[in-house]
Amino acid sequence: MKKILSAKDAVKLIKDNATIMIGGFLSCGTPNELIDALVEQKTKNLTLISNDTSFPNTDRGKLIENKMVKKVITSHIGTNPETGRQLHAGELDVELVPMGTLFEQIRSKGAGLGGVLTPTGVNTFIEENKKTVEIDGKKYIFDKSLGADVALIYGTKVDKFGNISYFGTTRNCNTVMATAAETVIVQADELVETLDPNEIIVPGVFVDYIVVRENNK
Amino acid sequence: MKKILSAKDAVKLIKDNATIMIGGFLSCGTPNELIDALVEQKTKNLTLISNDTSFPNTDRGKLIENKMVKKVITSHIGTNPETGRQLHAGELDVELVPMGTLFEQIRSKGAGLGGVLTPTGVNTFIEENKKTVEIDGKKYIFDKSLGADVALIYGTKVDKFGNISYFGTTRNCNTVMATAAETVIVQADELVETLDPNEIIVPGVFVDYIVVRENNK
Amino acid sequence: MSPVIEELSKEKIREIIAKRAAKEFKEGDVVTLGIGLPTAVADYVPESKHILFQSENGLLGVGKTLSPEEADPRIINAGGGYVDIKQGACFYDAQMAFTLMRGGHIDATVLGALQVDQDGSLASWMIPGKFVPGMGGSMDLIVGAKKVIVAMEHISKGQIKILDKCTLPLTAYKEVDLIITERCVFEVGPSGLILTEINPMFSISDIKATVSANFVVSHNLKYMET
Amino acid sequence: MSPVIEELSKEKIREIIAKRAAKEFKEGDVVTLGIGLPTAVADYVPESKHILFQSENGLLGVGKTLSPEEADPRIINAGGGYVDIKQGACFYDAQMAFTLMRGGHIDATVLGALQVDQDGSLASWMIPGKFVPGMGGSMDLIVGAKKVIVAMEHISKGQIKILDKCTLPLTAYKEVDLIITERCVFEVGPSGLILTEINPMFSISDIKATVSANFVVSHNLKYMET
Repeated sequence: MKKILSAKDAVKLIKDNATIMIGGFLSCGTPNELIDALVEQKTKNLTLISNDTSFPNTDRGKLIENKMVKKVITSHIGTNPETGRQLHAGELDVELVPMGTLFEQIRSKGAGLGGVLTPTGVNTFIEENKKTVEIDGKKYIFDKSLGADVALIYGTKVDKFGNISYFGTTRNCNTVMATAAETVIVQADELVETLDPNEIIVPGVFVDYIVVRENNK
Repeated sequence: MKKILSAKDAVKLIKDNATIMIGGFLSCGTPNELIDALVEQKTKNLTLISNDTSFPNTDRGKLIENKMVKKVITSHIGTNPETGRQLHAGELDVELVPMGTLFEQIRSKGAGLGGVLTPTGVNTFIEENKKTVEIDGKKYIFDKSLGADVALIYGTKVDKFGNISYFGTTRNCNTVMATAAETVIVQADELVETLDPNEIIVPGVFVDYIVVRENNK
Repeated sequence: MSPVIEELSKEKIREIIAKRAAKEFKEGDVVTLGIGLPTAVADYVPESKHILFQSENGLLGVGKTLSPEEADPRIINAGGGYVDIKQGACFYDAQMAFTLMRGGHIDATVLGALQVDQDGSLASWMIPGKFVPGMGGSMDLIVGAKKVIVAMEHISKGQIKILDKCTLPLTAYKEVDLIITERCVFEVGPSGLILTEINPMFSISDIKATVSANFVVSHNLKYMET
Repeated sequence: MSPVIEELSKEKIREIIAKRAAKEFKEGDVVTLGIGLPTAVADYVPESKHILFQSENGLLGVGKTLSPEEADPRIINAGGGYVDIKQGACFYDAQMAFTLMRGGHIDATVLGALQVDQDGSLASWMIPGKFVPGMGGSMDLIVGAKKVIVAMEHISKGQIKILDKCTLPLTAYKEVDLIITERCVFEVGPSGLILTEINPMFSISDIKATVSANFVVSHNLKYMET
């Protein structure tokens, strides 16, 4: 049985200067109430790993808006002009990583591997300052594994053992992030007794705490 | 809509000297009727990639029994003494690979990556003749991607689009093998009109042909 | 190389390009469309042709766009738009999405570009110091897709976009197979560009004047449908 | 170093080892058991302690063994046996199984061995030219599990198994944390073996005579429960 916390108590696990991952693709499959609680907590100097920085002052975008993030490792910031503004003003360090590489780096951490060998970005700007290797005549870029102190993820249905199932396109990067952080907190749309073991997407073993969403809008 | 074939017609896609993958963990989640059809076809000099060689003269073990395999790349042969006998008699080339590495090599092929960096087997026999790299003070073995000409996989429920769902522990390595062969043939316990899109484990895009199991024992 | 006066409306340009790109798909193809103009390509695929559209946020079988009222916000496309799903659709996670994309399982992709060059390299994700949206999934998609189609306006604000060598940071190196604009179609061959189709409103000289790359004219040059 | 006469039945040996190994688990632990003797460890975990047993063929929450009549053949453990599943169980594929195992998400594993040495290396997967079953998932499991427990008979057919250096091909290098036999328990410390528990039927001299490795005796040496 996993411990069930309020969003407010759960985000106390995130300290200033922490590296955090937050699931979601734009606003879909995002643990929005955990983000709101984190914003209220005013945690500072975070390193944020996420697919994107969402929209201005919306879910993950609120962390940017409130200047809680010193560095973001992400694949796309185009939907949030404030991220771009802070980048160009020198207020925010933005590391742009191809989306597939970013997820693979996170998976590599979760799976105990030594890193990623990807053809993505070969002979482009992305290759600069990175090791490359040639395998069977083809060039690959080496990227390191990427983990975090805390991952905030979303789940559609979560059982008391922490097992998660998803509806629609909400699973996105929540599944890899579940494997790659010291502490994993899932925001559940719905807490259930048990799930069909054939339909579980994230085994509960990865989950440390469950927060049940309060507002069903 | 995917083409539906008989087992007999499906295995015609496997020629002498082909490299094939067959799903299943021991006898669980194994495309047994496809194997039977292949045995009847008497295809020769196969390279077999599979988790194990099952039991004597049982599913994948039948290919060993009938001396259709010149080389097997696998993680465990202990359940099939005939494989061991052929190995020691010099009749069969056996490449033993740690199970996690084997599946990761197959996944690497399916995901278009350059290979695997794994800590598994470091400072053991497995490391011999392999490249190793040190990353942040830890040693990793490099293993190449591994693909096949044809993969024979199992599915519990398969829809007409080739989407697959699984029951119990039948999914095992069927899922990675689906991504890493030129031609993928799935043996379905049951062919259905459609599946719930949230419960699909293998997207139909990987599947080329469907064979519906004839004997429901 | 004087700029050619644009005689086509933005709407018409979009239509010509999208209609032409839609012809590239074969029955049963799995296709990923980029954001913007390429998204319109789906509108020109006849119902009788079964194309599965893939979206990197975890959906194979993208259907039509829905209004917020009709939609379930738990189902979006890679642009964040609400969508319907087609029969045979499936949902999956980020790992599976990029196994599909980078692993060579996508038959064709249609993407926009800021620049494309005669080697088949393209630039689409940043203008240093000005515009840095990020590459999203485009780099993985282009490196993995079997056929890479750039679909873009021929000229942008008077700037030439088809070059001998891209000057902006690349999205991918030597990966483009086909360039479709409202004025012409280029195949990227092993030794450079081949003009295979032309919009009857333009002459070969017009094309020469608006492309900063060498190209050969196909012996089999055809008119584009406009 | 004369061989000590075995006074314990195979059954009793198995019981002592399994009972002792079962004590290593903490509430909520995720545990993977090897085939053979280690599988018996599950029988000695009290019902009140919630341990999730993991099986590399894709099951977390392995329950009790079932007869072919009771079983669904679509649910097996890594040894091919039919099993029941516990409440909260889940099924997954090979990728996920090894993400769990190699990725450091398994709290403890109990495995047999042919040899273990004072550095914490072990050999368990082959005797060259004689016995080559293969390593299966053991190498990944050992390299990834937070705690590695070797549970084995102290002596096998008169052969000493706890050595200064393994002579058989290794399964893993310096990964073992604890060695449990029917005669004693060794912790593998940074500078070698520490004898922490002893079966009251045996003396320290007996242990010395049946181990080809240096070890220190813990200041806090305890008797094993037999």
